[in-house]
Amino acid sequence: MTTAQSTPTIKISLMGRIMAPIRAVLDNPVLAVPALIVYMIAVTLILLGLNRSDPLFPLKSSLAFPPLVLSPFIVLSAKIDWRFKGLLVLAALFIFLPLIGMYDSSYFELVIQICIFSGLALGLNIVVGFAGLLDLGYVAFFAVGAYLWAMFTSPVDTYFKVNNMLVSANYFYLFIFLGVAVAATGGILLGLPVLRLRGDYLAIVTLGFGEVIRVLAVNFNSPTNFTNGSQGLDGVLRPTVPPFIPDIIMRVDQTLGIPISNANTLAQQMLFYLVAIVIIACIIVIARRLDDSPIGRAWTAIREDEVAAIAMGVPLVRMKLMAFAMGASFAGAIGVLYAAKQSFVSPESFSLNQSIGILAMVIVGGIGGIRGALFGACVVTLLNLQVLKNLSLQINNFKNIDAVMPPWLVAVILAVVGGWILWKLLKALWSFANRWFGNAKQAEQVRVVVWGVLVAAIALLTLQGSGFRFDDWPAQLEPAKYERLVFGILLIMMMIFRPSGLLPEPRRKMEMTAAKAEAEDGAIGGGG
Amino acid sequence: MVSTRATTDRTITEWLYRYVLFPIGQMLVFIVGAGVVVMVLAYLLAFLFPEPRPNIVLVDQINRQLPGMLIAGVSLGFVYAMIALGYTLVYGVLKFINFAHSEIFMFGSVIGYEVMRRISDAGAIQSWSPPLLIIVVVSVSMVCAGLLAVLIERVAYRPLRGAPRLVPLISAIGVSLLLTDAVRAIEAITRNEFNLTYPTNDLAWLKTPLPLAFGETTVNVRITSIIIIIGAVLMLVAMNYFVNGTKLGRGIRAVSQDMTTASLMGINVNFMISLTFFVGGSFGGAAGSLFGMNVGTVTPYVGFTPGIKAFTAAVLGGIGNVTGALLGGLALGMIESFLNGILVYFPALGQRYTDIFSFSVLILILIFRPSGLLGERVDEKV
Amino acid sequence: MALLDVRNVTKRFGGLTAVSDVTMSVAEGSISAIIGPNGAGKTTFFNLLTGIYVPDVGSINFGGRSLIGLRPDQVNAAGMSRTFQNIRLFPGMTVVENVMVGMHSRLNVSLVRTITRLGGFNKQEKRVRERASDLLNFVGLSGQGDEICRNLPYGAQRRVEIARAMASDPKLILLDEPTAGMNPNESKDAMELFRKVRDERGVTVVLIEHDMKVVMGISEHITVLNFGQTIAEGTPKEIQSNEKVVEAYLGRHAAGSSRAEGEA
Amino acid sequence: MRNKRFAVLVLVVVLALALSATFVGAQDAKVIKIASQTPLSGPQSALGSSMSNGVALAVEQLSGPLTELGYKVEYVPFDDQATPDVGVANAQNLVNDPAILAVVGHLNSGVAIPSSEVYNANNLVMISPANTNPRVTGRGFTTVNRVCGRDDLQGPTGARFVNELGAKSVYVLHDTTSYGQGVAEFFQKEAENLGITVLGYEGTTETANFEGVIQPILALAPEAIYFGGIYSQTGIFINQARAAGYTGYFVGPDGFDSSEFAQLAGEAGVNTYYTSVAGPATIYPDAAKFIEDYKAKFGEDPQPFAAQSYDSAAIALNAIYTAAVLAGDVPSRAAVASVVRATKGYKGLTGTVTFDAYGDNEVGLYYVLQVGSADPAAWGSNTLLKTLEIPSPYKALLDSGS
Repeated sequence: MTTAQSTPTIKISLMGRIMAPIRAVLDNPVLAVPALIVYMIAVTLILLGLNRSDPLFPLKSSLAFPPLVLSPFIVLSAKIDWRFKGLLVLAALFIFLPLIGMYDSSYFELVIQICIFSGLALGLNIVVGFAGLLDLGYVAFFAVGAYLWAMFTSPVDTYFKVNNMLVSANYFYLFIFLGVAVAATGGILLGLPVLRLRGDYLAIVTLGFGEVIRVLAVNFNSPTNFTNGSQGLDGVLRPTVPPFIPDIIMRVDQTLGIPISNANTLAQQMLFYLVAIVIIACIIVIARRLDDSPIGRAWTAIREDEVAAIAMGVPLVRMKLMAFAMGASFAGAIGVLYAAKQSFVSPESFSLNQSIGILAMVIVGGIGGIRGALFGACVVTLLNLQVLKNLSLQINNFKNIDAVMPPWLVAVILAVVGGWILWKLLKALWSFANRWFGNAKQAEQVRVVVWGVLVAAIALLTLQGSGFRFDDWPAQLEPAKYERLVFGILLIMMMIFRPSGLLPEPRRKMEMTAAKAEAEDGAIGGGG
Repeated sequence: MVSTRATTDRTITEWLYRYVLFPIGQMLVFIVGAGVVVMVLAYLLAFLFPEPRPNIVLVDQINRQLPGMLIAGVSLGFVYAMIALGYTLVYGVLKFINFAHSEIFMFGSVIGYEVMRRISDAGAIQSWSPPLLIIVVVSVSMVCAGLLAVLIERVAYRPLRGAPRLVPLISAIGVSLLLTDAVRAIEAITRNEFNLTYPTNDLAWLKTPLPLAFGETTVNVRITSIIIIIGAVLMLVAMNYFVNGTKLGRGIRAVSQDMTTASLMGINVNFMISLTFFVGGSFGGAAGSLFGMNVGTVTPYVGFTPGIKAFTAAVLGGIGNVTGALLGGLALGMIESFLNGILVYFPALGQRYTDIFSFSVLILILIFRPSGLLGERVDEKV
Repeated sequence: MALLDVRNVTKRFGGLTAVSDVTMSVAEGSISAIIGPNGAGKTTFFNLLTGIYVPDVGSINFGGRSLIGLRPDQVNAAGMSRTFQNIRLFPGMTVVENVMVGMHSRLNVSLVRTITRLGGFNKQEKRVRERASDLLNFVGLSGQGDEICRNLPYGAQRRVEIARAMASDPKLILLDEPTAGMNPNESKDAMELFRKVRDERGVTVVLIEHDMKVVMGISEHITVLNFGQTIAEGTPKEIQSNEKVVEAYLGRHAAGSSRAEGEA
Repeated sequence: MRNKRFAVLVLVVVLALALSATFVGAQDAKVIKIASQTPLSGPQSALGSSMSNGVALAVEQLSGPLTELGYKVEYVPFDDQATPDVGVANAQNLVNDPAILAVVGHLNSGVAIPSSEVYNANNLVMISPANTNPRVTGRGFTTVNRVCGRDDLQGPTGARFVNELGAKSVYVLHDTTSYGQGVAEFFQKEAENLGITVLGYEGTTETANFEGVIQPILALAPEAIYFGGIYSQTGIFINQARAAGYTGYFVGPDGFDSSEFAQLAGEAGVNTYYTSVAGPATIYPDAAKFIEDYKAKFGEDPQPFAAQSYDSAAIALNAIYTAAVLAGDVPSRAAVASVVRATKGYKGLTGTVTFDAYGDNEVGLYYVLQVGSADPAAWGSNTLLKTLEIPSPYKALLDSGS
C-alpha cells in the first residue's frame, strides 16, 4: 500500500517535467495555434525530407509519421477556440496527410487502413462501449458488407455473374447504403434470439456467429457458387474516380514539385481516402448524436444496471437491438469500402483475430469514447502496420549494411536492461532480507556491492568488447517473426499502465478510479 | 460437483461414495446419456433423410461407425472438459474470460513433448513402464502449466483487478499473443522447428490399436483415447475432491461466492486466486500433454481451436459451474463427433458445417436455458 | 375505484412459496405501506407488481388494466414506477441523467429523429432537461444535477432514486425501504417528501418500510405480510393493536433471520 | 514511476539504434533490393520463413554478377502474416522503395491476389514460388509470374494417378485454404470424369485431432484418400488414420513435399504418394546441394516451396542483371518485369522455367513420388514413379490453335 500511495506523486513530478512545457503551450490560447501549425508543417517537412535510400529510413519514418497522424488528437486536446480546432484538424486531414500520401503512397495506404479500422472501432464502440454488449464476432458484419459489393461486381463465375446480375462501378455509393441496410438487418436477425443473454454468454454466441459467417463464406461455393469459397472473389470493381481528383493531383504536382510515380493509383487512393473520411465523419456525427440522446442514456443505463434500467421503462431488447444494428450497419458500410479498396475479398480477412483486434482498439483507446476509439484505431493500426514493421525493417537494414553497434553502446544497453532487472531483483531481495533479518543496513551493503560489480562489468565490456554486429543476428530471431509477440507485450503494458485506455473519456476515468478504489478497499483484508 | 457439507463422522464408505463413486457415476450418466441421444439421432437421421427411405446402406454404415464415433466423442469431450475447467474456475473467481487459457493448454502440450523427448533422447523411453511414463509426463506438464498460469495472473491480471471487466480480457489476449510467439521462439532456437512430434512413433504399445468388438463390428480404438479417458476421469475425481472436500477448495469456493466477504473472513484472497489459477492451469496442462500424446504433434498454435471449443463447452455447461464444464465438454465432444460422422452423408452440407451446427446447438440451448445447461438461474437481487 | 387491485397472487421459487395468495388493493391518492419481518416476501411482491417476476397464480389490475404478462418497462409505461431496497442508481451517470433515463417511457425514442435531430428532437431534449431539474428541485437536490451519482451521500442517492421514479409521471410509485439507513432527522425529511409526492403531484404511494415511526406516521393503510401471506390489513391504529402482527414481529425478531428477503 | 522508467528504456534503445548507425561507413555501391513477402509469424510461418530463407540463400549465393557490375544486392523480408490487409500495406510500402526491383511471394493466394494489384500498378515484378490458384496469373498482369504449378493441373494429375493405381473409390479432403481446396476441387472433378466414385468431399480446419474426420472414412472404406493440404496437417492425419485402421492409398499434392512429413507421419507415411512440381533430388543434383547449403546456413531442413523461392529469386536476379547490363545503370522496374516474363529455359533447382504470356511455366513438369521411408533424412531418396509434362493452359491453347 505504501508504494501505491507514493507512486502517483513521483509520477506526476517526473511526467510533469516532460509534459509541462508542452501542456503549457497547448493551454495557451495565443501560442497554441501557431505552435500547432509550426508543428504540423515541421513534421510534414521532415517526412518529405526522408529518403528511402537512407539506411535509417524505417526508423525515421516510424518516428515521424505517427506524430502527423496523431496531430488531430493533439489539436483537439489544445485549449483553443473550436473554430481554430476545426480548421487545424481539417488542415491535417486534407492538406498535410494527403500531401505526404502523394509523396509516398504507402502512407496513403496506411491512412486508408487507419480509416477503415477507425470506422470499425467506432461501430464496435457503440455496441461494446455504449451499450456494454461484448461482441466478439463484430467482423461478421464487416464481411457481410464486403461480400455484398464483391458478389455483385466480381468477374468470377459466381451465381450473380452467371445470372447477369453484376452491377457497374457507379453503384458503389448506393451499395454503401445497401451495406448499411443489409448489415443492420443481419444485426437484428442475430440479435433477436441472443440479446436476452447476459454478458459473457453473449460474447460466446457472437464469437460463434463470427465464425459461422466465415465458414459460410468458405463453403457457399457449392452447390451454388455465391462466395467462390476460400478462393475468394477477385477483380472487385472500384468506384470511378471523378475528374477533379486527378486535377488536384496534377496541380499539386506542378506547384509543389512532388514527384508522383503513379497518378492513377494515387487518384484511386485519394478517392478511397475521401470516401472513408466522409463515412467516418458520418459515423462520428451519428455516434455523438446517439450518445447525447435518450437512446444513448438508455444504453448507458443498460450498461450500468440492466434491472434498474428496465424497471425505469427502458425496453431492454429494443435498445440492445438498436445498438447491435447501429454497430453492424457501420461495419457494413466500411465493408463495402474495404472490398472496393482491396478489389479482392476472401474469408481470410474475417477471422476471429480481426474481431479481437478491433476490440483491442476500442479498449486500448479508451472504451466508450468516440475520440478514444479513433485514437485506439490509429495507435493499434500504426503499431501493427508501421511501427513494428519498420522496426524489423530497420534491423534488417542494419544487417544489410553491416552495421556494428559500438561496444560502449552495447555496454550501456546491457547496463540499462540488466540494471533494471537487477534493480527489481534487489528490491525484492531487499524487502525480503529486511523482513527476515530486520537489518536494513546489511541489505543496503549487498546492493552497493552488486551495483559495483555491474559498473565494473560495464567498464570491462566497454574496454574489451567488439560491439554487436547486426549481421550476427540469428535467423531464428528474425524480428519480423516476432511482431506479434511485441504487440502482445505492448497490449499487456498498456492495460497495466493505462487500464482506462490511452484517451479515456473524463467520466469513465472517474468511474475507473472509483471502482479501483473500491476493489482495493475490498482486497485489503486479503492481505494484498 | 456434489453438494458438500463437512460431516464430522465421515466413514470410508461415505467418503468413497461422495468423492469417488458419485462423480464417476455422474460422468457415466452423462456419457451414457449423451451416447444414447447421439445414437437415436443418428438412426433417426439415417431413416429420415437421404433417399431411399429407410436407407439400409446408410444404417449399416452408421452401425459400423457408431462405436468409434462414441469413443471419439468421449475422448474429445474429456479434453474439452479439462480445458473448460480452467475457464470455469477462473470465471467463477474473477468473473472474466481468461483468453490466455488456451495458451496454457498449448504450453502444457509443449512441456509434455519436452519431457517425453528428453526421456526418449536419453534412450530410456522403451524401458519405462507405460503408466509411469504417462504419469511423469502428465504431472510435469501439470506443474509447469499451473505455475505458468499463476505467473500470468501475477503479472498480467492482478494489477488490473477492479478495472472494468474488458480490460483484463485485452491483457489476456496480449498474454496469448506473447505466449505463442515466445514458445515458438524458444522452440525455434533450441530445436530449429516448432512442429513438435511426440516420440510416440517409437512406442509400439502406444501405437497399437485396441480391437474392440461390438456385436459384428470390430472397432480399432486408439490406446491414447483410452488413456485420455482414464486420465481425465482420475483427475476429475481428484479435482472434485479438492474443490469440495478440502479446506483449500472451500476457500476457493468462498472467494468465488464473494471476494470481499471471504477476505473479511480471514481468507487470503490473493493466495486463493493464485491457487485457482494453479489448479485450472494444471488441468489445462494435463489436457495438453494427454492431447499431445493422442495427436502426436503439437505446435505453439495448437491451443487456439481446442481453447475456443472448451470455452464454448464451459458456456454450454454454465460458466462458473464445475460440473457444468464437465457436462458441457462431453456434450460438445459428442455433438462434434456425431456431426462429423453424420454430415458426411449429406453431400450439400458435409463436415465443413460441423462448427456451424455445433454453434446452432449452443445458441438453441442458450435460448432455452440462458445460463447454460447447469448454470444456476441468476435471479438478481432486486 | 381502486387504482391497484391485486387478487390471489402467488409466487413460488422451487419449493419455497415467497408470496402466497395475497390480495390487496390500493386506493387512488392514498399512501399505504406494506410491512412484515425480513423474508416475508415484501420485495418479491413489488417485483411481481413491476413485472420482474411473473406470478404463478392471480391477477394484478392497475387502473383497470391487467399487468400480467407485461415486461417491467411496459409496467413502467403503464404508470407504475419504483425504487429499490438497495439503491440501484446508474452510478456512473450524473444525477440529472439518471432522472432523464427515468423519463424514457414518456419520450418519443426514434432512431431517425435522434440521428437527424429533426421532428422536435431538440425541443424534447430541452423539455426533458427542464423537467429533470424541476424534479431535482422537488426532491431537494437543486444544483446538484451534474454530480456523478456514485459521489453523492447516501441520503441524496435515495432522493435521486425517488426523482428518477417520478420522472415517468407515474400514477403509482412503489418505494422499497426508502428510509433504510437514515438517521431520524433524515427519515423525517423523507416522510415529508413522500407526503409532498402525494399532495403536490397527486401520485399514489406504496411503501415497504421497517421504520415503524415512518410507517405509522405517514401511511393511511397498512398491509402486513408474513411468510408470504397477508396476516393483517387496516389503518395504522388497527394494525398496532393486532395481536397477530405483534406476535409475528416479536416472535420472528427474536429468531432473527438476518439476510435479505425478496430474492429467496 | 514505472511508466517513466519504461519510457526511458524505450528512449535509450531507440537512441542506441539511431547512434549505432553513425558508426556505419558511407555506402558507395548502388543498392538493389529484392523483397519477399511471406508469413513469418503465425501458424503458417514454418513454410513462410523457409521460403524467406530460400530467397536469402539465393541472394547470398547468386548476386555475384551484379556485385561485379558495381551494385550491392540487399534482401528485404516482409511478414505478410497470411493476412490480405497486411500484405497490401507491405506491398504499398515496398513499391515506394525505388531500390526494390523484384518481389518473391506469397504463400497464400488470398494475400497474393490483392497485393499483386499494387505491384502491377507500380510495374514491380512478382515471382511466386507457391501460389497455385489459377486466378493469380489469370488476370493478365504483366508483372505476375510463378514458378510453381497450378491447381487445375496438379489436382487432375493426382486423380489420373489414383486411377492408375486402380482405386475405384476415393475420399477427398482439403484444408479449406485456397491452396488445398483448389487442388482438391480439381482433383475431384477429374476423378469423377475418370469414373472413380467420390465417396466424400470434406474440408477440415482441424490440425491436431482428426478422430472425428477419420471415423466416417473408416465406415465408408474408400480405396484411396486424397488430401489437399500441407504436410503439417496431412502428416498428422495419416498417422492417426493408419492407427485407427485405415489401409488404403494416401495421395496428395506438393504440400506433402517435406521431410517433416516423414517425421510427422512416421511409419504410417511410408508408401504415401504425392504429386509435385519440384523435381526430386535424384534427378536434380542441384537440389541436393541446395538442401545441404540450406541446412548449413539455417540449421534445418527446407520446407516445401523453399526451393521454388530460391528459383524465383534466382530468376529475379538474372533478370535484374540482364536489364542492368542493357540499361547500363540501375534498370527500371518495367524493364526487369519484361525480362522476367521473357525468361526462357532457366534451369533451376526444381525444373526448367519458361514463362508463357500469362506468367505460368510453359511446360510444367509434374512428378508423382512415393514416400520411401519414415526417416526424415531419407526424404531426398523418395521414389519417383512418374513424370508428366503438362503445358500451361495458355500454351495448350496456342498449341491447339496452331
